[in-house]
Amino acid sequence: MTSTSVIDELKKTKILELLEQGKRVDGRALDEAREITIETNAIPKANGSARVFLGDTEVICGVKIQPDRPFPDTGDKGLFICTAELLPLSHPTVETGPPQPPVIELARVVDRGIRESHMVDVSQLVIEKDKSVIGVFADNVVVDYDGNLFDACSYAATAALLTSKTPKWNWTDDSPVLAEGEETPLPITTIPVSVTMGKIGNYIIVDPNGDEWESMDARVTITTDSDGNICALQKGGSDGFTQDEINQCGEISVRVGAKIREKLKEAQKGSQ
Amino acid sequence: MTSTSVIDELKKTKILELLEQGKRVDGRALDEAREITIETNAIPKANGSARVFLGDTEVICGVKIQPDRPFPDTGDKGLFICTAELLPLSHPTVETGPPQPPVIELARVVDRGIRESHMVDVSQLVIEKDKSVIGVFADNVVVDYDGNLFDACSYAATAALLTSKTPKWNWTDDSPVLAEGEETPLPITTIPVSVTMGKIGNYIIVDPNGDEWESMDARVTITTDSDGNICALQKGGSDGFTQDEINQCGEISVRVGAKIREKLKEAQKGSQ
Amino acid sequence: MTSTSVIDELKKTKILELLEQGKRVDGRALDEAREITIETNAIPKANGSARVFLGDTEVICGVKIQPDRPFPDTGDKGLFICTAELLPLSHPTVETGPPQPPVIELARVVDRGIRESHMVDVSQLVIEKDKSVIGVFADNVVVDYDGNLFDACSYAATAALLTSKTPKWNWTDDSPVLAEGEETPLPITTIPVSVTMGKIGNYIIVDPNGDEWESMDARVTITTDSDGNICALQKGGSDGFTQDEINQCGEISVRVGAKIREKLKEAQKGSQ
Amino acid sequence: MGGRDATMVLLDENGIRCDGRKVDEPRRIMIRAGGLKNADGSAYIEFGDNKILVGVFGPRDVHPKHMSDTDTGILRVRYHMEPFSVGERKNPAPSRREIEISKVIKEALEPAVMLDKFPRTAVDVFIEVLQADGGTRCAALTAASVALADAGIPMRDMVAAIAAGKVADTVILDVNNEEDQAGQADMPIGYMPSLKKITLLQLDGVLTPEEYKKCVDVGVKGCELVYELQKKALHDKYFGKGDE
Amino acid sequence: MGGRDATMVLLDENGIRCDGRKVDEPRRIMIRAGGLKNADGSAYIEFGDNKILVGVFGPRDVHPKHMSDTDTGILRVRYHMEPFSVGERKNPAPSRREIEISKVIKEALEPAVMLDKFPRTAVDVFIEVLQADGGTRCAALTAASVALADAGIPMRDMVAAIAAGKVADTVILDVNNEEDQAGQADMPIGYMPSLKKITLLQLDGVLTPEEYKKCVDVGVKGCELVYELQKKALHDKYFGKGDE
Amino acid sequence: MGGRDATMVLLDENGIRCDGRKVDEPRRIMIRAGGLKNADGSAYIEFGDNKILVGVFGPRDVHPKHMSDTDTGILRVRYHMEPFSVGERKNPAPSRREIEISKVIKEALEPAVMLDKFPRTAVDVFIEVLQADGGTRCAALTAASVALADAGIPMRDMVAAIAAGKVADTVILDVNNEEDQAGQADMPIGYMPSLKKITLLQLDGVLTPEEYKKCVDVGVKGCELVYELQKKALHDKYFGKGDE
Repeated sequence: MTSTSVIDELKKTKILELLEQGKRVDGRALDEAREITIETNAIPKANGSARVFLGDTEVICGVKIQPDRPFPDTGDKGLFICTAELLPLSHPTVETGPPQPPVIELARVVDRGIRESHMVDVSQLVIEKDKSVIGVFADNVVVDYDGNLFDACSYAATAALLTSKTPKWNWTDDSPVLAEGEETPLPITTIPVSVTMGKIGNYIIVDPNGDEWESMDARVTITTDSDGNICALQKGGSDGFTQDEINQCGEISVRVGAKIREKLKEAQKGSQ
Repeated sequence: MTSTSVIDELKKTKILELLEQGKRVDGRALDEAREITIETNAIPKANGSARVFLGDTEVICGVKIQPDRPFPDTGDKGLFICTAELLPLSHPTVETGPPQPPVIELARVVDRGIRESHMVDVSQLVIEKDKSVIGVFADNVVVDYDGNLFDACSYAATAALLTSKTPKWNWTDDSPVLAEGEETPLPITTIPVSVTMGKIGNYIIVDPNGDEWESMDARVTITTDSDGNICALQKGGSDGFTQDEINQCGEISVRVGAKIREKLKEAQKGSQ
Repeated sequence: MTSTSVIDELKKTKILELLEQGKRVDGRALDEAREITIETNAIPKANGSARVFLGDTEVICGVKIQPDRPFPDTGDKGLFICTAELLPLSHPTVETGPPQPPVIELARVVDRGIRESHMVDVSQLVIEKDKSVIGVFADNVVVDYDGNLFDACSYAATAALLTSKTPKWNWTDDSPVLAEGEETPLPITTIPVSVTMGKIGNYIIVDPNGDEWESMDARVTITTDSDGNICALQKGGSDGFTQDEINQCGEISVRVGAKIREKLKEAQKGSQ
Repeated sequence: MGGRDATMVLLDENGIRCDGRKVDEPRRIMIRAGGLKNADGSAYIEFGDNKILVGVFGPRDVHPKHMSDTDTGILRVRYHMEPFSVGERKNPAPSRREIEISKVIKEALEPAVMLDKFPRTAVDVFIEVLQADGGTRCAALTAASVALADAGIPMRDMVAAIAAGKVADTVILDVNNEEDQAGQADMPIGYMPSLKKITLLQLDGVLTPEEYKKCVDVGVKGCELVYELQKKALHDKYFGKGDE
Repeated sequence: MGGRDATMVLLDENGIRCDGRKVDEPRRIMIRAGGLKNADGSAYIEFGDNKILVGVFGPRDVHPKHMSDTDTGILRVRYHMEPFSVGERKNPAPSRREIEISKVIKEALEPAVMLDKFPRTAVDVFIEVLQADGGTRCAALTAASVALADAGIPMRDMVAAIAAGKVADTVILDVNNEEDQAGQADMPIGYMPSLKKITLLQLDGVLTPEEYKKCVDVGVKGCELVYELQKKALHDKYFGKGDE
Repeated sequence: MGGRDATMVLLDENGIRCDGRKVDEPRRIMIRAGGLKNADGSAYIEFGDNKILVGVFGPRDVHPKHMSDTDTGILRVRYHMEPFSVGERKNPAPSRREIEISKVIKEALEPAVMLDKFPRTAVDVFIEVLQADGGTRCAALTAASVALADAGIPMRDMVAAIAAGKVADTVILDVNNEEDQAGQADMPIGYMPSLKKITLLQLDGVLTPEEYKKCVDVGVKGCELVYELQKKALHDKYFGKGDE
């Protein structure tokens, strides 16, 4: 998805021409995300799950919650791990095999946005200190690709976590034993929202779709929390931003993020 | 071993012509396996071993029996694992490197045939419940290739298991300690026999040799146990079977399997 | 670094012509190593370290000392592991990716030379028998390549080990607990010195530089200990040695090794 | 299949199975043709609690070139389970089981696809198991046939698939997860109903020769039921549900 | 960043940090251009206790050929940590963290390198972290710019880098390891001072919108300091230290 | 070699070793030329309790092409141990030890093979250790020479191999597994008796300079014994055992 061809060049020219008139290829405002559809409990046998459509990009996230060993130096904390994978059916250019650097970056940025917001209070996920903790695994799979996987995966993971049920384990005979029927929601402290902005020419656009993604000069993904604070950021792409642009992106992320957070809250309520 | 060339085409035509006259390239009846030679104790330092010739296909199986940790959910059972590997000296087309899908299938089908017959009673292979069990590893290596590795590996593993000696371990100080000189045979409940049949045109042939293997449209491997029951089956190849053919293959596998089982019993007796 | 070209051939011819006159390309005597510069404590946060220049070959070794689990059958011994890696910035021909056979051989020969001399007395590196021991990891990285990595890595590792500080761990509550401020030198019994000799035509030369390395017919690396005994040897390259040559190489390794051992002792003193 | 210890009643005195089905009754099956936007063809199946998505690309060029065949097209199949699709989170690396099932499904589809119609090229079938509940390979093969048809790949027939099996000494149709774990035998069957050919067949577990024949027969009949649902799914997509 | 529990005093009542620095004071920075014999260009940096070596090769041919681009040169970057560079010995296999940082640094350097001047070829940047102490990516990016210049690669500008951050509710410059572990936020910034463009930017940790702007500002000013040291290092190599 | 603690008597007062041999006595050696049907050449050796099979293919084309050499043929050697060949079951993945031994054996064979007679092509030597008992690399090299000759590869000489060593302060010939584990030194030697060249030499363990020379001498003499058995094996195959 990074090759440049004559058609790509024409596409970029067209996109830029429209931007100069304040317009986008799909008619959105520059700071407008595509329509977001969130379907929770898409995988009923998982502890939590969500299917998210961000325009024509589609992601499914399943959450598995199970006992695990703590890291040696943090025996008083549970584990939280978020991954992302591009399924080969999501786009003709996706190849099978070990994940390439762009997918590794995707997974790490999505993980970090949620982790740095302290959304899941891992200190409450301890079965027996230093011996056994609860691990929360939020695995995203991309089912259809039309740009901006950062946000689509982040929303899917967040929605899946917001609606997850945590089983209870007791520490018996040196091993964790499942206490049937005692499920509670995950300990959630905030709702992180990722907003990805692309830079094309001198224009900043929110939530670039597939064509815009190929035409971007640079991008930045900013995650904000429920307090309207900024908790994670990742710049990417082969160009730079001015200091003013970075400040402007910060403002956009707070403003647009607040709207999207309401959608995530609705999805959470809808699943109860 | 899957490429098609002009010579392969001529070979297939010749094989088909002969089959129409009820004959095979090497003079066998359609339901006749090649000569089977079984040499047990080929690797004296292993716990059990066998070298098997099935016509010009040659396989060596070595069995290693050693303490291991049980799987978490089956702490009252020992382990049984059977593998298969094509050594590069077995044929000019074999490549080194990680096993390719056909070899993975081979290993899994051979393992499953023996496992599903419950030949080795793994419930008797426990040193200390939930903590330490006995692992039985039957590793096949193909030394010379002339078709039908499924059966050759299966016979080699079965013969090696039938003649294996199991050491005894006592559970002392939280670890398994070898009790010198107390060897017993493995707990064996039945003798599985794998019979592989190829379909060429509308003919079903038992134990295809190398040339026949390349010319097959489809194949089926059926394992039967000492009671004459069918305990595992794997269809392969790029064509299908009619329901009648599948029923016929079932009958052949019971009948031919019974004869081959006698050879395996002889090999077991011969080694005592 | 193994390709042959016209220029390589010319180089070899020139080197041979000079050798016939008793001379080397850089003016050294045949049994003379290049200048050795040893800078200890190059990586202050490691437990020991050294940067070694052998002519224009440069190697950095860092030693990490940390608690580890013993091997099952040697619960009364600590671990000693020495590795070597060619960094891609050391030469334009080095490729990233898993180590190739020449680098695996390099690492194993350097490790074995030190291990077989019993330089580090691993019996003194036990925290709790069978449960916890001290692991000593000496990792070499090649920073600039100009031939003879065997000796350069060996000197770097030896100098780093000679100047390493070992923390103390107490066995408390079934785990090793660091005793702050109680550092001692590693238990060292001897100083191994590796001497690599190349054979070009019928000439034996000590410490081949990059051009000589490409022109060699064969090589031998011999490690001697502080008693002047020979404790490890590795022959390499696509030609052989006569018995006389092998005897002669043994003598050279003792004689040249003794001189180099003094340099290592100086480096050790200098760091105290 | 490991331990077949029957800790639950797999078949009660009225011939009713642990999930309320009769012995010859399949689970609820829902097939949708299409759905993915980037794939050339796709299908989604719910087969009991199995949820499986299949995308097809091709015919398209093969890289590297020497993997292609000048005489025929090639079919490539990847069967893959999501980490969250099974009880305990699955390691994302492809398991040996997944590699074997990919090969078995590929060889089950090949007789149905007119590979000679697209020489030098490849058709890729990507199977994603979103939720697994016993019988994933049959559900996957069923959906893959629909996805191939949806992609317009020329086909001789579709392969329909379902498992026969044995619990409580009785031959049953469509083995679910509990029956696979605690039952006596599982026999997945893939069948082309028009061409009357079995293209996938496996068996784990002990059957008498009579039971063996009965299982094959029950399985083939089950495939004919599944086949109707495959055709309906394609009909619904291309001619609309209103035609019903 | 995990646990941000402040077990040490990160900022005392006099505004002095745990290592004695003021809030806007960078650590000791020493940059040397050149040094490696086989590389086409190289640099060595000590940035606090970070010790990092960078070697550059190219422009040179690309293998395999199809990875090259007929319109432009390509930049390849590998960020790699030695096993002995961190507290507990690092496994030699490349971690996902190293792969991500390689990509981030590559994209931070691309705007500075005139890739269109060497079509069909590649420039390789090999970064070796010998000793790590917080802020390795900024130190690495700073040294990589110098090494590229030392190799004579045509450039629009150099990228200077340093982290801003937050400890004890105060915005600081140049986050060290303890501040990264126990502090509230870490924001690495890479900046081209002549072109006034931010080419690397990341953030871990919580900032109010005001703190966010302040961090960016403090970081950009810090990069301008680092830039002077980069230019001095090249000057020292090519015109000698005597010119000072 | 790890712990060399002598828990057994390696050499008794009569100069007899733990397995009943005299100090200069090799183990029982049986070599068979040929045996494999698909390989171009092969050999099987029993060297004490070592059982090793070698198959040779070639000269044959090299894939990918750029790995071949227009001036000379190339020799490729793989030394591989079966999972069941050693005390504790060996992991099937190639170990670093196996990779090193493959390289050492390759370089020991190269001086014997007239590689320049088959430019652009490769000869593959596949060594399979079925049962290991100390000294596998010498037994493997010995058998590989016979297999190369059996394949009709043009050779200058054969390489014969055996280990010298030291137990109880005495130089011995042909180190077995116990002597390797508990003894003082192990020196595998590969030697071309006609060309009088040592092509494999390694040493683990401590020797005085005098012992070093003696080991080399004992080893070379041992190789001459092995050489006779190699020639006999080829003679037996090509001219029959009746000629003896």
